[in-house]
Amino acid sequence: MNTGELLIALALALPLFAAAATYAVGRMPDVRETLTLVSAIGLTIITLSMAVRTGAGDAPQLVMARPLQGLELAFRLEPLGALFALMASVLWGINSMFSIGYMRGKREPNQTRFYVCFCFAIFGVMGIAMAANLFTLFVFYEVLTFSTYPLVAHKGDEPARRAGRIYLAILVGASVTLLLPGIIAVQAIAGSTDFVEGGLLQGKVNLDVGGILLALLVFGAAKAALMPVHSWLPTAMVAPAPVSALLHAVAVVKAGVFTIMKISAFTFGPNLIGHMPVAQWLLWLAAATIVISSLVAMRKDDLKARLAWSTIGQLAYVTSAALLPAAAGFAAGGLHLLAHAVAKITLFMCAGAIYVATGATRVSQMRGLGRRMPVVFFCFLVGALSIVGMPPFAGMWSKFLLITASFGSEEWITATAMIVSSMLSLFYLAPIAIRGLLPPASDAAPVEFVRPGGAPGLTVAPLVITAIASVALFFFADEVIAFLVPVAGAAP
Amino acid sequence: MTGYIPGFDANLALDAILLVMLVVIVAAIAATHRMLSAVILMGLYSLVSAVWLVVMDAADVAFTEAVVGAGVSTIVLLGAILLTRGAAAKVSGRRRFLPAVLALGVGAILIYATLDLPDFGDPASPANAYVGRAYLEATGNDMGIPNVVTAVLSSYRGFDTLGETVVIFAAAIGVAIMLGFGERAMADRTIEPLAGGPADHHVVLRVAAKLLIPIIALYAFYVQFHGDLGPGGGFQAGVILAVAVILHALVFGLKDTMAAVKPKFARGVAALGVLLYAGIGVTCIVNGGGFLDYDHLFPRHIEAQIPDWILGPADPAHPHHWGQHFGIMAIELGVLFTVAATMVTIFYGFAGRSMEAPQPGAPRSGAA
Amino acid sequence: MITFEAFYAAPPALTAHAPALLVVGPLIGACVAALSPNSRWAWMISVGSTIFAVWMALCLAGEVARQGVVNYYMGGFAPPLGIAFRIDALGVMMALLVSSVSAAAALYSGHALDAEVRSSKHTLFQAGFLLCVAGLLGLVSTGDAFNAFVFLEVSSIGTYALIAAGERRDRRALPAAFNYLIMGTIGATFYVIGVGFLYAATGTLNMADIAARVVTLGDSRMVQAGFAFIVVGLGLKAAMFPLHGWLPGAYAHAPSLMNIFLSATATKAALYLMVRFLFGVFEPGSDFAYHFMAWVLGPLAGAAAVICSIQAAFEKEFRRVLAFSSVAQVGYILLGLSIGTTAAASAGFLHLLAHALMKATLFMAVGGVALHFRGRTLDDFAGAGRDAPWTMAAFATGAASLIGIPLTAGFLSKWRLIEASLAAGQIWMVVVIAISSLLALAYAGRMLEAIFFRTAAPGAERAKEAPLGVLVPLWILAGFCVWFGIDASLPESIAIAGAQALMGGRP
Amino acid sequence: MADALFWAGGGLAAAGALLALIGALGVLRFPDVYTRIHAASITDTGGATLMILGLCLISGLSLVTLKLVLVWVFIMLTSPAAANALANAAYSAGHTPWIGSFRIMQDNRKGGSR
Amino acid sequence: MSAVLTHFNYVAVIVLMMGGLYILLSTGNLVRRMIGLAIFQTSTGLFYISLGKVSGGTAAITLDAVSAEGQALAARAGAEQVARYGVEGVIYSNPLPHVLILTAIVVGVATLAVGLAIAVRLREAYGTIETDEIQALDRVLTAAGQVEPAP
Repeated sequence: MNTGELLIALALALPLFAAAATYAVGRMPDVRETLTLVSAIGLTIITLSMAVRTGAGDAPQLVMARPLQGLELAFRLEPLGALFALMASVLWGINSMFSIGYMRGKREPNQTRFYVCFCFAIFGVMGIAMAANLFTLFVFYEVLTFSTYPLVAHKGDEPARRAGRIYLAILVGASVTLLLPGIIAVQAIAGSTDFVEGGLLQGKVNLDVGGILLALLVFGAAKAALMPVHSWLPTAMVAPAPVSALLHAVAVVKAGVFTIMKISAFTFGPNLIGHMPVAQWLLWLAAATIVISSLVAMRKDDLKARLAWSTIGQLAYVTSAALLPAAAGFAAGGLHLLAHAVAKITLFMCAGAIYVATGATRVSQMRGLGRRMPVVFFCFLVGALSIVGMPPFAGMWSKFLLITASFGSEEWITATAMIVSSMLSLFYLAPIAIRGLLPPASDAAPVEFVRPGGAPGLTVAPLVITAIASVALFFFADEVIAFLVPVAGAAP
Repeated sequence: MTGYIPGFDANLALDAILLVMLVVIVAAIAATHRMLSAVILMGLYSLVSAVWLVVMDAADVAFTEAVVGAGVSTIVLLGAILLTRGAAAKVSGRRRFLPAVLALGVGAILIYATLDLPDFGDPASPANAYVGRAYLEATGNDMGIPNVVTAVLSSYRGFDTLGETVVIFAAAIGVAIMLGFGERAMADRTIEPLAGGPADHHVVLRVAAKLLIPIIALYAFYVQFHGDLGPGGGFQAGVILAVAVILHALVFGLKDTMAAVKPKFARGVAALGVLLYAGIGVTCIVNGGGFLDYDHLFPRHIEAQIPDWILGPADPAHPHHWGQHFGIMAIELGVLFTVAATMVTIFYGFAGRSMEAPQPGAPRSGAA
Repeated sequence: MITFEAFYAAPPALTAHAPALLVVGPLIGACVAALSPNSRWAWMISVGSTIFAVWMALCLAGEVARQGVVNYYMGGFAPPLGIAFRIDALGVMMALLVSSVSAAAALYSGHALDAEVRSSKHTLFQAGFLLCVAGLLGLVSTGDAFNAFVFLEVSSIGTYALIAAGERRDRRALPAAFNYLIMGTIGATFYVIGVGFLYAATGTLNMADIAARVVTLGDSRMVQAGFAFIVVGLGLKAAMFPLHGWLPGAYAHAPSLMNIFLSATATKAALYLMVRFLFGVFEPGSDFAYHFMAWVLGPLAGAAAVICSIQAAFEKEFRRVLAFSSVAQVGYILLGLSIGTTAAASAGFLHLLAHALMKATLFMAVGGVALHFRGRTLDDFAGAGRDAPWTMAAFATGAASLIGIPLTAGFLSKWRLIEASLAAGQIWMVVVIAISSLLALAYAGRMLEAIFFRTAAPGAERAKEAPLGVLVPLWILAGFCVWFGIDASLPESIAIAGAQALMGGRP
Repeated sequence: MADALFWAGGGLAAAGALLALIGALGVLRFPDVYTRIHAASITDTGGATLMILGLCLISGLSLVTLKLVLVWVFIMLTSPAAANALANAAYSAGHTPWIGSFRIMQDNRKGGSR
Repeated sequence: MSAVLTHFNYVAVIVLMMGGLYILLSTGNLVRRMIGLAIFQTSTGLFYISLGKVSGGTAAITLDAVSAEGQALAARAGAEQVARYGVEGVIYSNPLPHVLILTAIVVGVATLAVGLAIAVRLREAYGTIETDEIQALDRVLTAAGQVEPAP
C-alpha cells in the first residue's frame, strides 16, 4: 500500500474510528469532545497532504471492494475532490468547536449521538469527495443522507421528527427514484460508472438519452436543492445551529453540488453538456431558482429560514457553473463552493451564537442587539458581504468569474439572474447586521440575554476564524483557481 | 380411443351409483345446520367412498379410507365438536354467493381441462401405460411380493412413505403442543374427562369390549404382516391398533387407559417408529447401498447365512429379495409404531382436554 | 462457479449420500429431540442437527461445483420408478439458505423458548421445528413432483402447530394459524390437482421426465390446467400477491423462533418449487408460460411490491409491518424472475438471499427484545433504542438493508434488479422498485423513528437488552448484512450459478 | 351345482339387503329413539347374517368363507353392544320410552325426534 | 354423448371437490371448515384413483393367470385386451395412484387433527369458533391496544 492509498484509507477510517471512539467515551463529555477536535485536526492533516499530492499532479487510487461483478467501491483523488475534502475537514473542526460551545450552552440531550452522527457524516463526505465512480459516490451520498437524519431530527419532538421525515423523504426519494436509476442506466450504457476525464458517456449516447440521463442525475442529486427539489432545506431549519452549519456549509448541500459538478465534468464531459438542449433548460431552471429563492429570502423574518433560502440561490450558482459550457465557469464554480461554504458557516454560527445568548430567532428581534454582541454581528456582516459578492471578501471573485463566464458563453439569462440576485442578497442579508449594529428602536425593548455572559467563547471563536478566512480567501483565490485548473482544463 | 370400448359393466353402474351417492352426501353436508349431522355424514362419506374405492380396484386405499375417514377422523371430529360445543351452530347466511362463484369457476376450469383427459378406464392412457405398468412388470423381479401397492409404497416410493410417516408424527407433535396429551385429565381428579369414567350400567359394553379388544389388536397384526400378500400394511394396522386402545378408553375410562398406555410412552413410540424407518434407510447406506435401498439392508456375508425357514429358500435368480422382504417388513413396522402411537396421542389430546362449561348465553345446540 | 473446498472436509462416502443425509439428519434429530428428557437436551440436538444439515449442504455445494447436477436415487431405483433427488446450483443455494438460517434460529431458540413456550413443551417444539427444517430441505432437493408435496406437508403441518403455539403471548396466533392451515392446505391440494393433471398427461411424476414429455404434448389443456393449479397452489404457499392474506397474521403472532425461520425460508422454498416448475418443467419459451410470466406474474409482483408496502406503512404492530414487508419483498424476487433472463433471475435470487438475511436479523432483534418485553406496537417500542442499544442497532442494520441503504446487502440486490429491468427495457419495473423502496423507507423509518427518536411514555414497560446468547447469532446475521453490502461476490456467485442452472444457458 | 349355489347365495344376499332396507325405513319412520334403535340393530344383524350366509354359499369352501364367518362373529359382537350402548345413553340422557310412557304421544315424539 | 360417459367419473369427482371447497369457503364455523377441507382433499384423491382405473382390471395384487380368479377376469376382459394390456396374463389397475393417495389420505388426517386441535384451543381462548365473532373480538382488543394470551 503506497502513501496515496494509505491516505485515502486513513481519510475514510479516521471518521469511522472517531465515531466508534466517541460512542465508547460517550459518558465523558470532555474526553469525547477533545476526541472530536483531535480527529478533525488529524483529518485536516490528511486531507491537506492529499491536496498537496493532488496539486503536484499525483492521482492516488484505491479499490476498496468489488461488491458485485462489474462494480467497484473505488476511490481516486482529483483536485476538485481534494479541495472539497480539505474544505470539509477544516470546517468540521471549526464547526465542532462551535458545536461544543453551542451544545453545552443549550444543554442539549443526546450529545453523544450528535457527535457520532457528525463523524459518520464526515465519513460520507470523504467518500463522496474521493469517489472514483458514480456507484461509490452514490453509496456515500446515501451514507451522508442517513447519517444526517438523526441530526435534523435531533430534538426528538414532533416538529423535529416531521422535519426529519421530510428531509429523508425528499432526499432519499429523489436519489432512489432519479439518481439511482440514472446511475444504473449509465452503468448499463457505458459498462461502468467511472469518472473519466473528458466524460464517460462521450460518444456513447445520443442527445435525447443523454438529456434524460442528465435530468435524472441533476434532479436526483436533490442535495443541491435545485428547484423544485429544494423544499427539504428550509424545513430542516428546525435542527440545531451546528447542524444547519453542517448541512449548508460543510457537508450536505455541498455534496449535492459537488455531485452535479462531478457528473457534469466526468460523466458527461463538457463536450456533451455543451450540446445538450436539456443542459440549457436546466441552466434556465437554475437561473429561476437563483432569482426566486432570493425573492423568498427577502420575505422571511426567521433568520435561519432566510439563510436557508439564500443557500438555495447560492447553490444554483454552482449548478449553473457546472452546466456552463465554459472552463472558466467550472473553476469559478469550485471557488464559489469554497467561498460560499466559508461565508455561510459564518452566518449560521452567528445565528447560533445569537440564539444561544438571547434565544432570538427572528430578524425583527435583533435590532440593536449588535451593540451587545459586536463581534458576532461584525462577523455576520463579513459573511453577508462575502455572499453578496463585495470586495474584499472571497465571494467577490467567484461571482465575478461566474458572471464573466456566463457572458462569455452567451448565457444572458444566467448572467442577468446572477446580477439581480446579488443585488437582492445585499438587501436581505446586509441589513440584518447593519440594523443589529444600529441603536435599538425606542419603542421596543431590546432582547435580553437568556444566558448570563452572552454567547460562550467557544461559539464566538470559530466564527471569527471563518470570517477571517473569508477575507483571506479573497487574496488566495488565484491559487484555488490554479489548483482546480486540471479539472477545469478538461472543460473547453 | 385405442380399441377400448366401454360396454355395459356392472362395475360401471355401481361406480355411477356410488358417485351420485357421494354427491348427495356432500350436498347434505352443505345443507345441514347441525354439526353432529355434518360429522356423521362425513363418516358416511368416507364409508361410501371406501366402497367406491373397492370398485375402483383400490383395495389398499379403500381399507385406509375406511379406517381413517370413517374411523379416526370421525372420532376426532366428534371430540372436537364436543370440546367446542355451545359455540357452534350459527350458520351465517352471508357469503354464499362468492364461494359459490369461486367453486363454480374452479370447477369450470377443471371440467374444461378434464375434457382432454384420456377416457375413464383407458388402459393405454399415459398414466396407466407408462410408469404404472412398469411397476406391475418389475415388482415380481425386484421384490417378489404379490401386493404391488405395498411394493411401490414401501420400496419404489419408500421415501414418500417415510415422508408420510413423518407427517403423521408431525401431527402428533402438533396436537400435543396444542392440546397436551391428557396430562390435565391425569393430574386433576375433579375434572371428568371427555371419555368418562367407568359407569356401572355399561356392563354389556364392558363385556363386549373385553372380548373385542384382543380381537382387534390381533387383527391389527394380521393386517400388518399380511400386507405383502393382500391389502393392508403398517398404516392400516396402526390405526386399527390405535382403535383398540381408543375403545378401551371409551369403555373403561381414560385414566385406566392412560395408566396402561402412558401418554409419554405413546409419544416415544411415535418417535421410535420414525427412527426405525429412517434407521433402516441409514443402515442401507452403511452397508453400501443408497438410502432405503433394501437390497443392501444386510451385508452380503450375513445375508448368505439367513436360514431358510424364515422366508423359504433364497431364489438364486434374485438373491436380494430377502433384503427387500425384511426391509419392507421393518419399515412397515416403523409405520405401525408411529401411526398407532400418533393416533393414540391425538385421541389423548382431544379426550384429555377438560370440557369447559359452555358460556352463559352462548347459543347452545349443534352438538346436542 | 462456487467452490467450497475450504469447507469441504467430509469423507467421500458421506458426501455421496449427502442429499439423503441432508434431509434425514434433521429428521432423526426431530425424533431424538422428541425423546429427549428436557429442554436443554432438545436444544442441543436441535443445534447439532441443523449444523449437521449445514455441513451436508456445504458438501453438496462441493459436489455440485464438481459435477453440475447431483442426482440421488432413493432406494436405488432410477426414475421414473423411484424417487430421485435432483440438486443443482439453485437447489444448493436453497439448501444452504434453509440450513444456515435454521442453524441461526436454533442457536437463538435456547433463550427464546424459555420466554415463549411452556417448558413442558420445549422438547416437542424443538422436534416440530426440526421437522419443518427437514421438510423444507426435502422440498428444495427433491426431483419428484409428488414427493415435493409430501415434504411441503411435512414442513407445513409442523408449522401450523408451531405458529399456533404463539398463543401464549398473543391469542391471535390461533386464528392466524388456523387461517394459514386452511389456506396452506388449499394451496397444497391445488398443487396435488395440478400434479394429477400432469400425471394424467405424461404418466410420470419425476420432474425431469415430465419436462421431457410435456414438450411432445404441445398445447394440451391438461398441461395448461396442471400449470395453472400448480402455480396457484404454490402461489398460495408462497404468499404471492394477492394470495398473501394469511401471511401477516401467521408471521406476526408466531413464536419468534418460527418468525425468524419462516420469514427467511418458508415462502421462499415454495417460490423455489414454483420456479422449478416454471422454468424447469414448463419451458418458459412456450407461449403459455411466456404470456403468464409477462402478463400475470410480473404485474402481480409489481402490485405486491407497492400495495403490500403501503399496507406495511399503515400497520401499527412491529411484526405485522415486517410480515407485510415480506410479501412486498417476495414481489421483488418475482419481478426479477418474471423478466425471464438469466441476469434478472440471478438478481432475483440475490435479493432472495439478501431478504432472508435481513428478515432473519429483524425478526431476531424484535424477538430478542420481546423475551422480557410485551410491547408490540410502534408506541410500545418508543425509546427502545436507549434501553436496548445493541439489539436495536442490529435491528437498524437489518432495516437499513430492507430499505436498500448502500453498504447493506439489500442495496446491492436492488441495484442488480434495477439493472436487469433496465437491460430488459422494463422501465415500469424500475419505477415500481423505486416507489416501493420509498415506501420501505416510510415503514422502516417509522419503526426506527419510534425506536431511536421517541422517548418512552412515563410508566410504560421498558425494553431490555437481549441476552448474550441471542446477541451473538443476531450480530452474526447483522454482520453478514453489512458484509454482503460491501462485498456480495459470494452470494452473487451463488445466485448466478443458481440462475444459470435454472435457465439452462439461456441469456 | 355351482350355478345353483350361486343363485341361492345371491338370493340370500338379496334378502339380507332387503332386510337392511326395511330396517332403514324403520329408522326413519319409528316414533322414538328406542324403537328406532330396535329397527336398526335387529335388521343390521339379521341382514348381515343373511348376506354373509349368501356370500359363503357363493365362495364355497375356502379361506374367504372362514374370513366371512369371522366377520359375522364380529358383527354379532359389536352390533348388539352398540345398540345397547345407544339405548343406555338415551336412557341416561332422560328419554322416556314411548311404550312405557304415561305422557301423551306428542311429547314423546318431540323428545324422540330431537 | 360418449364424452359424457367416458368422463362421467372425472366430472362427478370434480363436483365433489367443488362441494368441499364451497363448504369450506361458505361457512365461518371452524369445524365445518375443516369438514369442507377434508372433503376437498379426499375427493382429490378420488380423482387420482379415477385416473388409475383400468377397465377390466383388478386390484394390483399379483394373480396367477391360470387360477380360477385369473381365468374369470380374463374371460370378462376378453382375450385381445388381455394380450394387449395384461401383465403375465392379467389386467391390473394402475397401482401408482393408489400409493399416492394412501399418502394423501394420511396427510389429510394429519391436517384434520392439527386443525381441529387449533379450533379447540380457539374455543378456549375466544369462547367461540365463528370466524366473524373472533374477528370482532380481535378488533375490539386491538383498538384498545390490548393483547390477550390464551388461557
